[in-house]
Amino acid sequence: MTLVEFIVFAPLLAVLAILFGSPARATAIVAAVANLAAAGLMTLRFPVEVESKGQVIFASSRNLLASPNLNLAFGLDGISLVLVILTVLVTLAAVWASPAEGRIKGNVKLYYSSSLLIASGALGAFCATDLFFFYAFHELALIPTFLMIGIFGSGENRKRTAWTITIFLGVGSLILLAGLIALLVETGGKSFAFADLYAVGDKIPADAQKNIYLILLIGFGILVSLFPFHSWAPPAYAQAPTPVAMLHAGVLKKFGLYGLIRVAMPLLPEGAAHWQTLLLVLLLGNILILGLVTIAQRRLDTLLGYSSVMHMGYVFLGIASGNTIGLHGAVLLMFAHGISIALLFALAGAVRERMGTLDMDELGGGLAKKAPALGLLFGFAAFASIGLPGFANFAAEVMVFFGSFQPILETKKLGALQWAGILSLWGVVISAVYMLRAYRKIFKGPLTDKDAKAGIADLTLTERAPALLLIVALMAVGFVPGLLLKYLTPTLEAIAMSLKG
Amino acid sequence: MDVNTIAWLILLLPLASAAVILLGTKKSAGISALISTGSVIATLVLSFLLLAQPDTAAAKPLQWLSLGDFEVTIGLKLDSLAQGMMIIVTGIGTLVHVFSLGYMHDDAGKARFFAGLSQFMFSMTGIVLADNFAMMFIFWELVGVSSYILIGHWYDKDSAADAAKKAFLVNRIGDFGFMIGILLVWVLTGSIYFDEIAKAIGGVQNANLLNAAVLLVFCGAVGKSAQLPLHVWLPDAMEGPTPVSALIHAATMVAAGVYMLARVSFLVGAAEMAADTIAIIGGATALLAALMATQQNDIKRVLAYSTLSQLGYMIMAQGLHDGSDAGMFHLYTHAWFKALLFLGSGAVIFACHHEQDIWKMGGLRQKMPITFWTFLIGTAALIAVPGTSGFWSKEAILEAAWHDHNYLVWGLGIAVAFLTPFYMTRLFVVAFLGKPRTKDADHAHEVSPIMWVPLAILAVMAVISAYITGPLEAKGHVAFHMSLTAILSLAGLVVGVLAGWKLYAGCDRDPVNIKLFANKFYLDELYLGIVRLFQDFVGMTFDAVDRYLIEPITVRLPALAAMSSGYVLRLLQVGNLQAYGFLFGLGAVVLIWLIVF
Amino acid sequence: MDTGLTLNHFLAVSGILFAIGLAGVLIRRNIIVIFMCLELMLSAANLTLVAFSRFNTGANGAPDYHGQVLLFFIITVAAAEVAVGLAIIVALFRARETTDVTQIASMKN
Amino acid sequence: MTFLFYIFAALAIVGGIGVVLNRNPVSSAFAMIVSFLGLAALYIQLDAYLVGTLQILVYAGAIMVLFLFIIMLLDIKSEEGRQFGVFSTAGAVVVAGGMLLIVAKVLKNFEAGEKALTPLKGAAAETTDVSAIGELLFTTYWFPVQVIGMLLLVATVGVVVLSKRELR
Repeated sequence: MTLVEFIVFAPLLAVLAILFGSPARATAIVAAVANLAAAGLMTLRFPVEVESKGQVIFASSRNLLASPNLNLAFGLDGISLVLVILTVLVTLAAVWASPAEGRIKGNVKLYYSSSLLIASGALGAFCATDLFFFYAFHELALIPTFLMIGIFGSGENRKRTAWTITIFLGVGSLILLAGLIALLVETGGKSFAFADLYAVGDKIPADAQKNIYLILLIGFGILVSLFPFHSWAPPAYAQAPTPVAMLHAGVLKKFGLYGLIRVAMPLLPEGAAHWQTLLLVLLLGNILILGLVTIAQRRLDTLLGYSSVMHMGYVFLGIASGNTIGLHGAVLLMFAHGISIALLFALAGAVRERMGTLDMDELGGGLAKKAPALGLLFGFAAFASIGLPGFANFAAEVMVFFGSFQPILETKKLGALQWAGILSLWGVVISAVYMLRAYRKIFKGPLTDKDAKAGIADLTLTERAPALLLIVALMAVGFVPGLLLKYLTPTLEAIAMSLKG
Repeated sequence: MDVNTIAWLILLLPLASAAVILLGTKKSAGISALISTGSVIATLVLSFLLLAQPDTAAAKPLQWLSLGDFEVTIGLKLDSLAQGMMIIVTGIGTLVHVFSLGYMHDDAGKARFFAGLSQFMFSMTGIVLADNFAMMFIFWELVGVSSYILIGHWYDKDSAADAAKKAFLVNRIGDFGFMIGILLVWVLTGSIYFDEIAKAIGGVQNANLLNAAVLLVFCGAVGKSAQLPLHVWLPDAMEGPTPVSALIHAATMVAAGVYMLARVSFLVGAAEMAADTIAIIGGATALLAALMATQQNDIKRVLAYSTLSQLGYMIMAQGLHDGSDAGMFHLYTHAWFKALLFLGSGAVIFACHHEQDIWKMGGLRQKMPITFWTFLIGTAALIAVPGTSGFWSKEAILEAAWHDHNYLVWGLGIAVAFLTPFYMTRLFVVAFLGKPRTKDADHAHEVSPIMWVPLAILAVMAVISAYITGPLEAKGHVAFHMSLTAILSLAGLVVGVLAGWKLYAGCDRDPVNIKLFANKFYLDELYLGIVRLFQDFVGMTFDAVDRYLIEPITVRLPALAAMSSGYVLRLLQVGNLQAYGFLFGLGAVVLIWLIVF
Repeated sequence: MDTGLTLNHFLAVSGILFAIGLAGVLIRRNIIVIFMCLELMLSAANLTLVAFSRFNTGANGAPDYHGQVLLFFIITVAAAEVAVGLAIIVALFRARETTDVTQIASMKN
Repeated sequence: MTFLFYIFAALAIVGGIGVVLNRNPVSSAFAMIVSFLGLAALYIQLDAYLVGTLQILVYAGAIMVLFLFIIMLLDIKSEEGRQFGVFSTAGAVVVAGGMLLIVAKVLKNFEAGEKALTPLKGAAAETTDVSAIGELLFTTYWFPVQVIGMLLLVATVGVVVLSKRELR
């Protein structure tokens, strides 16, 4: 068993243990910590020089079917490594931020198992080097998401929301499946292995590339809440229990972006070039239109939901630019956004637990006076999400913007990509508006309803731990982006090369 | 100590101080204050050491981002411009820290305050020492946050919380342009490093794009230095504690825009159209702010508008041919006397139990003699009384405008020279002379030495700083020529002071009432309207579109299609065995028919 | 001796029987009769098997007995099917007191 | 031979029609037996003595007895009122007619079906079908035979369970 296999299956083993009566919270935390340790070990042992885009480290493969060649195969390259680190960090924080066993209404085992299952599914999808399991693990993670929102969600509409997200993501996955099958047919259908696909990938005719890329873009786009396929996300995140919101918005949603970079772009470079303009228009919808929609939100949870949707636009911008700088920015932003949104949801969960609501007008204001630590941490999270220097988000966004201008270093003529870059920069203002507005409304200003808020306690040390973990990760990468970038460079340079050629 | 150690210590000491306070000594305010003050004094000493370095000095850079050709480093540029600016920043920083020890003595958030100050010192140092645009942008953003934190220090006051938010957001709008400008400069010259840009700027062919790039870079300065049309945040920023106003919103941070333009003066020089625009915006800001200042009643707001006005001068100078040095000279002198005025007003406010309305003061001359005299010196410098530092630097700017044959800008500058003495005389006469108009003013008494000593030092600097231009290395000159400019500005001084004295001496209420100026040309209301329009109307509209158009199309429509087709198909489920049998048989027959024939 | 009989004769009889059985399934309402009609259809299929087996003679001129083996199996399975089916019908009758399929419509709605 | 074929074929078909048309289930069952007898005769005409015998023994003998037994047990009266529904009759005509049409069309173009029935000769006539089938059953098909045996066992158990328990 390799480290990668361990990291994918450790949460599943923990789920089994929980089902057989092991104490849920302790087991989940042990599994998450073990995964964090394993991820750390992998990072230490990860060689920076990975040459080709097909090459993976810690590869393992168990043959399940001879024809078509189906393997339970895992392995890591730079992108996977970064996303695995993201996943283990958020998983630990999410499990930790889950309410103590006594305070969960309902089946505690289910609650903790679901979080672990989501983590395992995400890890499997990020580590799989086989198209079949790449897809299957993501599907695995969707089931507990649905259950958790439907059973433990807040709000009266949670059942409806659960169905909406399930159908939405189900349809997205189905479209994606169609695209992947078409891709398999074009590549000969003999093997699901990424390496084999890459080997024959550049022979796909241009017309087929265009068609398949469009299907994949829509399929992945739905999963990432690309405008206008985003309607599922805000209510789902608003009503999901805290750990699920953290895991889905922070980690699982990155699957679609990962898929675009891992599958669609290297295999279908001409398709990517052909649909670039469409992608630019859609991502501007994410950033500008949904940015303004975010401003109009009156509840913190939907606001965070929309903001998470909006920020996907920047990742798409990095992907659309398709050069080394932009792609680095995109992957780093996936990491940074994943951590910062998880952090925000964790803290919003803490606010909800104290105040019973997340409606900003009902909350009143001045919460920072009663809960200074909560206010301080939320401030960190808000500024991280705005993209302040010192946090990984800033480095990533800067790279995305530089990436969008990189193609015209020679010609010096502004094209669609650059205009999209300029317009999306306005999103930086928009996100500052809504984040600071929320921060101002909830935490700043005079304390209203003094009596009602008399019993509000600050964050306990246990509650601070996951937030601190995430903030430290964000700031470490923000101060020294090279920590992660060095792993990405070989893989992403290869992908950028294939897009150019 | 070698230059690397000095430079990096200057940058990192304040950061270390902020980190130590945040992580460790948050609970003990006194120690925190001392740590912060100690760190800034240390950086002042180090900055003096830095003065000995040659103009070409630079510290070993630290890599931040590196992707093949694209590299962003944290490199420290230690040329004379940076050296001089560091003296201003750390010098005033030191005095403000010391003053704050007294001013913030009993504040509940004292530790937080000093952590914020340290963080600001770190960020500001970063801007000053930056050797490339990306690094400058990083610290540009960071000073914005420091400013946000410090303006909102008393965050449980609605006005302070709002002002902090406003300052940050308005600055963000400027940064939006700044970032695009940086990207365009990068595209045009292939580099983000000032030295390399300077080398490559000659080869840039695309004049339009260059003009656009420079103007967009200037946007950053418009935000940070509060020029029209983004000036609205600065007066509101006075909600912060007064030492903050002195340090950040008068002497240093707001001057960062000027500094940045001076840093890239080669860029501005290469883009003529952009340079003219910069000069005009600077001049217009100077004039409008001066007009607004004439009708303000809050002592800090008057000073804030005068800061705006003086910043307009500096920006104007940056847009002039050969005016960059004059602009920096004015930045240098202005920093001292404006910090003096703000700290002086802080002392007054402190003495009057946080009363800021000048009409509720009066008669402070007897109660607070030291403050009175230092404030008088500061005022003299600001209104450019010959001999004081402000006189020399302002003359330099006006002369530069005259020599540039930019008569529109020159005219604006002269007009401001008439207005400044007027409103400062008004402020001084109303606040310090006459009789105490309220009980608070009556009970005021002189502040403690820890507060008046910095005032005294600043007062000395306000007079003599123009004569010790060592830190600026030949950027400022004490030189006087009899010229039209000089005559007019001296006339402005005399007319302004006399008019102010005549109108306001002995008044209990404002005899002049110009609503347009008092209400700041209604620009705040206009902006509020625009913001409302965007936040509430456009935001709501898109929200509605999202909720009632996009969601129905992407969610409801497929759901409806699925449900209706399900309903239709359900009609087939009659529950009768034979009906099923019939359908089954029919299907079989049709299938066979289709397959066989 | 030429009997004049061809494979098609037998297949035609089988087809007719099958159609009759099918019609019976669709027309009759008594579940037991429906069941009988099903058996009739099964037997019609059996006839086809035997006919093909007989006409598909091997090298030695013997019929292809594999088909008849299949028939053997079918009869066996049919016996089991009838036993189970009738048991279900009995149980159903006990519960519903009817053998009329139009009365047994609990699957509707 | 031809004459006998038509007799038995008619027997089978008429029996079948009787099953469908008889109002009384008991009569239907007897019609069914007639039909099976005709079928068995056709088998024998096709030299399939064993299956013909089995058809009589198992179908006509055992299975139909079982049917009759159940009919008696449940004491089912003949259907009352209008015997056939309009819709079900129309449906049956359409489906059964379609089926017949298909069969007719297929047989019309089925040239291999023109092969005449000739008596078995030589070695083929010597071996009895019983021995041939028996040999196949216990060599080639020994495993399916076991499976069928298992199936019968399961069916037996199932029937017992079903008739013991009250169905809700």
